[in-house]
Amino acid sequence: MNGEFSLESNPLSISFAGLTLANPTILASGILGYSAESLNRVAKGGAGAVVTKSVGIAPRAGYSNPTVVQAESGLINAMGLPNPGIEVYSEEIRFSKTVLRVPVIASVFGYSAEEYAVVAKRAVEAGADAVELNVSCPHVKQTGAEIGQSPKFLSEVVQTVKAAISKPLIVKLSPNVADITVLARAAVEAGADALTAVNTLKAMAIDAETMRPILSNVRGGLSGAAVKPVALRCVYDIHEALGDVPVVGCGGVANWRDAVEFFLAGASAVQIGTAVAENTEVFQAVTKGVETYLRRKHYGSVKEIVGLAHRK
Amino acid sequence: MNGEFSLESNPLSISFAGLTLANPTILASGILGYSAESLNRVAKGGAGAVVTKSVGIAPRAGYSNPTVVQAESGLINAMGLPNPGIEVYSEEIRFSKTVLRVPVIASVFGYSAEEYAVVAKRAVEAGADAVELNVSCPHVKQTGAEIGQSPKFLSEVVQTVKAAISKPLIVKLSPNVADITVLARAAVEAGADALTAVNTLKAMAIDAETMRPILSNVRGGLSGAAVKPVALRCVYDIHEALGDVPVVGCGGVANWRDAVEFFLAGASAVQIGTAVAENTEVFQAVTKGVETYLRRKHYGSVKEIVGLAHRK
Amino acid sequence: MRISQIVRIRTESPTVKTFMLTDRLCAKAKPGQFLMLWIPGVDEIPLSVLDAGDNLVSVSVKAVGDATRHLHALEAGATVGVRGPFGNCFTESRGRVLLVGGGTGTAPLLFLAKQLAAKTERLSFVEGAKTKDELLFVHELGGICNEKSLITTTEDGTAGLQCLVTQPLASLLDKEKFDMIYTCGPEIMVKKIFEMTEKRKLPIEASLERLMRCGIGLCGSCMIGKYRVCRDGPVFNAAQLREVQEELGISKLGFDGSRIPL
Amino acid sequence: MRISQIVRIRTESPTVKTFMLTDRLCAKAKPGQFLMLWIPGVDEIPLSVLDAGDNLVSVSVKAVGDATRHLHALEAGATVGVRGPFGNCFTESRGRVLLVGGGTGTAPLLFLAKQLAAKTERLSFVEGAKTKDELLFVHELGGICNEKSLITTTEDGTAGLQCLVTQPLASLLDKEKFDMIYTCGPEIMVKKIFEMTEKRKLPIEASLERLMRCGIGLCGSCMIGKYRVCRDGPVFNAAQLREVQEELGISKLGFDGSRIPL
Ligand SMILES: Cc1cc2nc3c(=O)[nH]c(=O)nc-3n(C[C@H](O)[C@H](O)[C@H](O)COP(=O)(O)OP(=O)(O)OC[C@H]3O[C@@H](n4cnc5c(N)ncnc54)[C@H](O)[C@@H]3O)c2cc1C
Ligand SMILES: Cc1cc2nc3c(=O)[nH]c(=O)nc-3n(C[C@H](O)[C@H](O)[C@H](O)COP(=O)(O)OP(=O)(O)OC[C@H]3O[C@@H](n4cnc5c(N)ncnc54)[C@H](O)[C@@H]3O)c2cc1C
Ligand SMILES: Cc1cc2nc3c(=O)[nH]c(=O)nc-3n(C[C@H](O)[C@H](O)[C@H](O)COP(=O)(O)O)c2cc1C
Ligand SMILES: Cc1cc2nc3c(=O)[nH]c(=O)nc-3n(C[C@H](O)[C@H](O)[C@H](O)COP(=O)(O)O)c2cc1C
Ligand code: FES
Ligand code: FES
Repeated sequence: MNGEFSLESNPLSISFAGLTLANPTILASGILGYSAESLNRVAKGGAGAVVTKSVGIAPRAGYSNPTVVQAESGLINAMGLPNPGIEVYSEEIRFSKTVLRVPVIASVFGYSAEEYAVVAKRAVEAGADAVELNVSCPHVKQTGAEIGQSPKFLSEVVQTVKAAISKPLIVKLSPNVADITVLARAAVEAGADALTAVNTLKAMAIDAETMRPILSNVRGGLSGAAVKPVALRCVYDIHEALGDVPVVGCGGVANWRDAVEFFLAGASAVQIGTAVAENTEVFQAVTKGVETYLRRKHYGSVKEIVGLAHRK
Repeated sequence: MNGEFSLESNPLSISFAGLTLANPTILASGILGYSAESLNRVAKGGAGAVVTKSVGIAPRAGYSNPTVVQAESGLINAMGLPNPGIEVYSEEIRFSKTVLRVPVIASVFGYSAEEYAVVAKRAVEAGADAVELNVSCPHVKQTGAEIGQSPKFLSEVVQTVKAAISKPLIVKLSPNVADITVLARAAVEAGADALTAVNTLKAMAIDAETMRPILSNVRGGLSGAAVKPVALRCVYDIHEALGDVPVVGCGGVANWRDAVEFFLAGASAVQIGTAVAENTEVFQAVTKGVETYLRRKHYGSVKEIVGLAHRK
Repeated sequence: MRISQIVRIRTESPTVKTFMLTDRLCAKAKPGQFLMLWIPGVDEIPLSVLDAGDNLVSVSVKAVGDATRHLHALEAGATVGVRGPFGNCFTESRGRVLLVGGGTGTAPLLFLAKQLAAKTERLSFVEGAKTKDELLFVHELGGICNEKSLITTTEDGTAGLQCLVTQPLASLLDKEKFDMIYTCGPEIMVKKIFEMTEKRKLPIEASLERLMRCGIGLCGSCMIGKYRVCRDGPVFNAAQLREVQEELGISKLGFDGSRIPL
Repeated sequence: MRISQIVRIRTESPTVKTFMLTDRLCAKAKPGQFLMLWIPGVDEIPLSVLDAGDNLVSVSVKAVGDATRHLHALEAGATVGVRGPFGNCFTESRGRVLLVGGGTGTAPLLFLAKQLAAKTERLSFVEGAKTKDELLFVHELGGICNEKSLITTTEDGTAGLQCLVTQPLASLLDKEKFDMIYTCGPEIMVKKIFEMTEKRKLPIEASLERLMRCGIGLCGSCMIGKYRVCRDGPVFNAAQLREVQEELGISKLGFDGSRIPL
């Protein structure tokens, strides 16, 4: 593993929100993220950091199958946040920290600010290097509206979590909003150190023969290449509105070119989810491609190209 | 052309909001919709109705090229609402009515409720059989927010237009909102006779080599197969929330199976845009496929399958 | 998700039925691969391919719970959904091979045996079940193996030897030399067989089962150690089985992602 | 949008330059097809293919406004974007053919002439320009046509006949029998030529220009009558030209979609 010094001089290394990554590719939440072994496999596949499966206060079995259905250039999933609860998952985080040589970001969800805070605190105590808030859950006290769709709820959750932990706090935004910059601003003003943009687009699939929705939960989240143009626009919007706030791009990254597009839009790093199905070493391939690109374009570091698409 | 009687007994004929169509496929707004000749060509390609290019109060040249860029399984466009203004376009509508044998729906946009109303009124005077409101424009008095993203603005626009015209009023909803049913309800309560769901998803494309956004307007709207899962979910959401309000599905329809999925989700008809590039006779092909499907499934009419995916 | 029709149903035992489905893609499946079968409105479950070809694919299903019982209640002509084929397949071995199947685990091995029959020097099959009624595909296997090379065991002695399937194995492995052992069945059985082959330094390929959701290597529901059973498996070789020994036959991930004892 | 490099630039006249670009797809373009060229940060414009092959494609561009002037200012090695090839192409005719080009409209006809040269019984070319300097590709055309079959005209008489390109045509059409007339150039010229071929009941294919945005038949910017020039054209035959006679050489859609006189 590279020491701090070589990380600094490594053209692919990036730092944001107090985290330093050897390269700007991160495993997205929910992908192979249950166990330390699987996180480690992805780290060995070249990820600069990993985000765990989203974990809540109590165990959840998730929805029954079908939980995943193919869409044109993408997938729709409705797993239903299956997770063993933070009690059990803390062990996995602790174990991860003994085997992984990259930062472990714990993805946390809840149905109230307090729940988020409890889970985040436990995750940090177990060794998580940072916390990412998955705010695509409905707010229990206000049925229907998702926390990530309301600046008020979001702000409350972020503030409460921020007060509970000392590690970097990343907020993963939903693209299912009228103006993502409003939510981004609310999160940052409430104390978020960085933003991940974006989670999945609300979608569904219907089968004409059986005349039914395919997913057992009816609705799910669209990911993969189909959402890239939307995710890219979200990152661009946030970078334009909020300037220096570090943004992690997420949605449809499958190769170095996609990653570069996100950097140019304003992302400091990218998360990769759906493309991991094809190749758990996609991180390596993306990093290599980005490195070649930087060399060809005569840039000394990936940091130098962040936001360049905004140049007039 | 079939008379009223045969339309009634035609399994493909549908009626909604006071319009009767020989088949449930409609040309989406902005596609080949400048001239009466092109609308007529599409009608001859089998469309049950046509929506014109969106027209405003004054001429607009639109954005400069690039205005269209390919995305994975879709297109991103930012035409910038080029249109000759209702003054000139009234002539085209008038002429359309002399040559077309299908209903002509005038798509109307504006930057204030009054503008919408003026244009809609002129379109109806010129002979439009119905008006579809394109509410994806920013509200001038409230820069930034699009009319279609605010229940309050939307309601105001719909009410004002409704008071100004006697023909059916269709509101075309934006998918770029947290909860489309809130906007759908606002539109219906303000007097909309039907809803079209949906317009394009806000998106963008960046070129890694030149490090710039590709569209001259930077941001554009994503259409085509990529958005179908989102559009389908929007139609499903609206049908679930508002029951009998007629909904026209729009987004990624390219074949009969797509159309059937929209009917099952709750659409009474579908609009087709992007797929027209491949084949201006896509309407015919879709209609034929839907007819075969209905026969195979022993349904007497397309009306019978509307919303069936909601059965428990 | 592709929509498929059930074209034929065959009852194999009081608890097992075989379903033949139309599906162009799964009709190209290889022995060891599985498919995800959607029973509309009920569930989607992983099932090993029993046979494939001519635009048709067959699966043998034991009724154990909600989904499998609903499936058993379907009749020919019913519509189901299919994804796949998924996963890797058994490798072809040409010398002397031994196949050991338990319960519905016999299904992929029958498919494999059919493929290997003409190509191997000798093919032996050991099949075990609780009772005679549950011994699957005995007739088909009899057509592939000669009498001596097909050994059946039942726990209640209603057919074949009265013992566990692992019992005749020990002497078989000591007496004869095998170039490859293939196995599929309850994981406790697989684990015991793996211990036997390890002791004798014999090559083995075992097909494992884990909870499947996505089936395409994304969700992590099916992990055993660092492996995704749906994508890196379901067939694992000796070296891989060694790597997952801490979990093999011991624990798996439950629906909520926590480790549960097997 | 594919990114392409300008590998060579050749000056054809004081106002026209030819750009050779790398592009695998447009390198397969046929005579009559066009591409959309993105000048990053400036505009994207339609340009007829002048030549194609070996992963390269060439276009000849007259500097007339913002985009074309920016393009003229680029140097070899510059990066541009390419979409296409779009549209239909000229049909191959094997008998006696006549090609009539005006201005940069000569570009696709040169491409066509090269393709037809070996295949036709006789190939005649009439090219017109304002002045000698603007007569494009005279050298290349000389290599394809023999002296007698290449006629050039200039309005100022600095080269060839002093007249409009349409003038020598009348007698040519009366004197000789042609199996096909191909034309491309200013629409007024095309219109006149069409009138001449109609009077004589001769077959014709004309390549037209309209405002292009999407290039793929979607936006309707390029309609002439019921036809999309980008998709149904840009090459139209006599029957189609007859259908659009009300607009041919008379009006087109402007940027705002209103009809403007040509
Ligand atoms: C790769 C693979 C191949 C298989 N091949 C066959 C086969 O050929 N024939 C056969 O009869 N069975 C096969 N199974 C097992 C089969 O998938 C389960 O019996 C079935 O899912 C039970 O569903 P249920 O609703 O009837 O039972 P439930 O009551 O829901 O569950 C009973 C048990 O089945 C298992 N199970 C349930 N859902 C799943 C799931 N989504 N993925 C994996 N296991 C699950 C669990 O162990 C559970 O405890 C295979 C499993 C895997 C992983
Ligand atoms: C099918 C086709 C093939 C063409 N082939 C060639 C060619 O081989 N060589 C060549 O020099 N020119 C060709 N043109 C014309 C060329 O596209 C215009 O000269 C160019 O777009 C002018 O852009 P500008 O910004 O320099 O000029 P501007 O000042 O923007 O416009 C000058 C004129 O160019 C035309 N124009 C501008 N933008 C467009 C557009 N997007 N689409 C169509 N016309 C436009 C309009 O008539 C306008 O009035 C072709 C046009 C078409 C439609
Ligand atoms: C199967 C699956 C499960 C997911 N689970 C989670 C999750 O638990 N928490 C979360 O924040 N995002 C989850 N996501 C969303 C991804 O982290 C990511 O935001 C999204 O898939 C877009 O990225 P991609 O296109 O690279 O997949 C999941 C996505 C998939 C496909
Ligand atoms: C080139 C283009 C231009 C469009 N112009 C308009 C428009 O003027 N008004 C409008 O309401 N929608 C416009 N749209 C959106 C379509 O009408 C439609 O809502 C969208 O493309 C989704 O449908 P599709 O996937 O079938 O194309 C346009 C779409 C495209 C691709
Ligand atoms: S079932 Fe999802 S990774 Fe294997
Ligand atoms: S340029 Fe858009 S239809 Fe021809």
